[in-house]
Amino acid sequence: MKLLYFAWLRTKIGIAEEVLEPPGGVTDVAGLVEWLKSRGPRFADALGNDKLVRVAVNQTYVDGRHPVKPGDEVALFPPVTGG
Amino acid sequence: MKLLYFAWLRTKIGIAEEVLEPPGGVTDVAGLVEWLKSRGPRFADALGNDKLVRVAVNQTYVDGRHPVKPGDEVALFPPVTGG
Amino acid sequence: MIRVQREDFDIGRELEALTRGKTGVGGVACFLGLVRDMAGDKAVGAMTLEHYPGMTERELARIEEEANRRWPLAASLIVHRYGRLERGERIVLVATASAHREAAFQACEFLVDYLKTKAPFWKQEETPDGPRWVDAESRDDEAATRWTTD
Amino acid sequence: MIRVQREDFDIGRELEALTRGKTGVGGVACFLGLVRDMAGDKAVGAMTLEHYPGMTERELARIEEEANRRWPLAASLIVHRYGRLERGERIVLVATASAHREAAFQACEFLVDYLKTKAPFWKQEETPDGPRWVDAESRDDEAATRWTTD
Repeated sequence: MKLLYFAWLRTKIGIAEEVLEPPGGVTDVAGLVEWLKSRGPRFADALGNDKLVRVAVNQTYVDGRHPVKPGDEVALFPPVTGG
Repeated sequence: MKLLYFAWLRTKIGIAEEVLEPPGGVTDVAGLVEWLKSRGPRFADALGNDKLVRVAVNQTYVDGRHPVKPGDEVALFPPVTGG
Repeated sequence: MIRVQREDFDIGRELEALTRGKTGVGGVACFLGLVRDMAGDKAVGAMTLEHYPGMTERELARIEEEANRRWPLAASLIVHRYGRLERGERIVLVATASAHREAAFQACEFLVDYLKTKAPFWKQEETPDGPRWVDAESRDDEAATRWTTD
Repeated sequence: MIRVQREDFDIGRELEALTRGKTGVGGVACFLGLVRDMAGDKAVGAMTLEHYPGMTERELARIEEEANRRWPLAASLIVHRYGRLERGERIVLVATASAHREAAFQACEFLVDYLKTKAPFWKQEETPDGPRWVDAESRDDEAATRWTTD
């Protein structure tokens, strides 16, 4: 699974991109975010406020119930501010 | 008094501009239009439908009750179609 | 700023001049009117725009002032051409600059609606059946009435 | 058409390309977004626009398709820049061409509202206190909800 972090999620976590496989119990987006938060204080801080975390799986916006599986590209980012 | 005609009012009447003094009884825009209609079939035809005649006195839109006096610039034209 | 002219205009240059030095501007809304090739069901070759020199400028300036009273604009511009224009040619540019886009969009629509119902311009189209004065569209009047508050 | 690019764009040329040969177009509505010098009460020197390559293009294309489903557009365009931009620089151009102006204006506002809430771009401003990620404005979300029909 490829994980991408953008904007202040990226600067808080300190990583732009990583490839890893979460434990077998992680089957959806909500589970993935919970697991990521357990990886350390930087993750816990960056992902602490659910309302400020947007998730895209394979470049499409999804909600917490969306499944994640090996090979997915999962991006986590704050609310967008373009335009 | 200077009279100006635009667009199809101009082409129907056959004059773009004329300088004249209407009779003393003509004191407002409605009276002026009535008097103009009496000047011949071209005027009667062009000014026949009140709804399609707009009037500006000294380059400002006015209604039929607006006074007209010697020296005024009075323009008559159809609804505008610019933009 | 308002301008009534026979010559064409360069949109990029116009917008650049409009916002130059005004760094508080976050959004510019603009409208570009072009000569259409179909009016109703008639093919149009070209058109001639007649106007009322003097009153046109006064009306456009009045409309622009009204927009600036209603919305917090950093700058506004109306450029309207007259004379003979081929199809596809630019007729009018309306642009409004503001710190935020909502004001810019609303003011731009207001200006376009009002200039279509108040600015003394008249279009005469060249059709296969000869020249034809364009009829005013009642929906332009309706579009303008939405800005009336009383 | 959509484009995501580092380079600047020329509005006049973009609009000309958009409407070229499309002589049924009567009106083009457009929106130009610029780098503001004030964000809240902080002076901003420049900003860097980060984006999500791949998803950005997908989202913009999806939004553009939706606009074309909702309104009868002859053509539409979104050009969005990324990278470092000085204040006053152009960020985004949105343009919609239609036979009538109402559709062009509505579609343009829709596109701007949606790209501000959906397109994965993030602004980091350079302020006297150091770099600062711009917070999303809740009113952008509110602006986008007016297009939801259910």
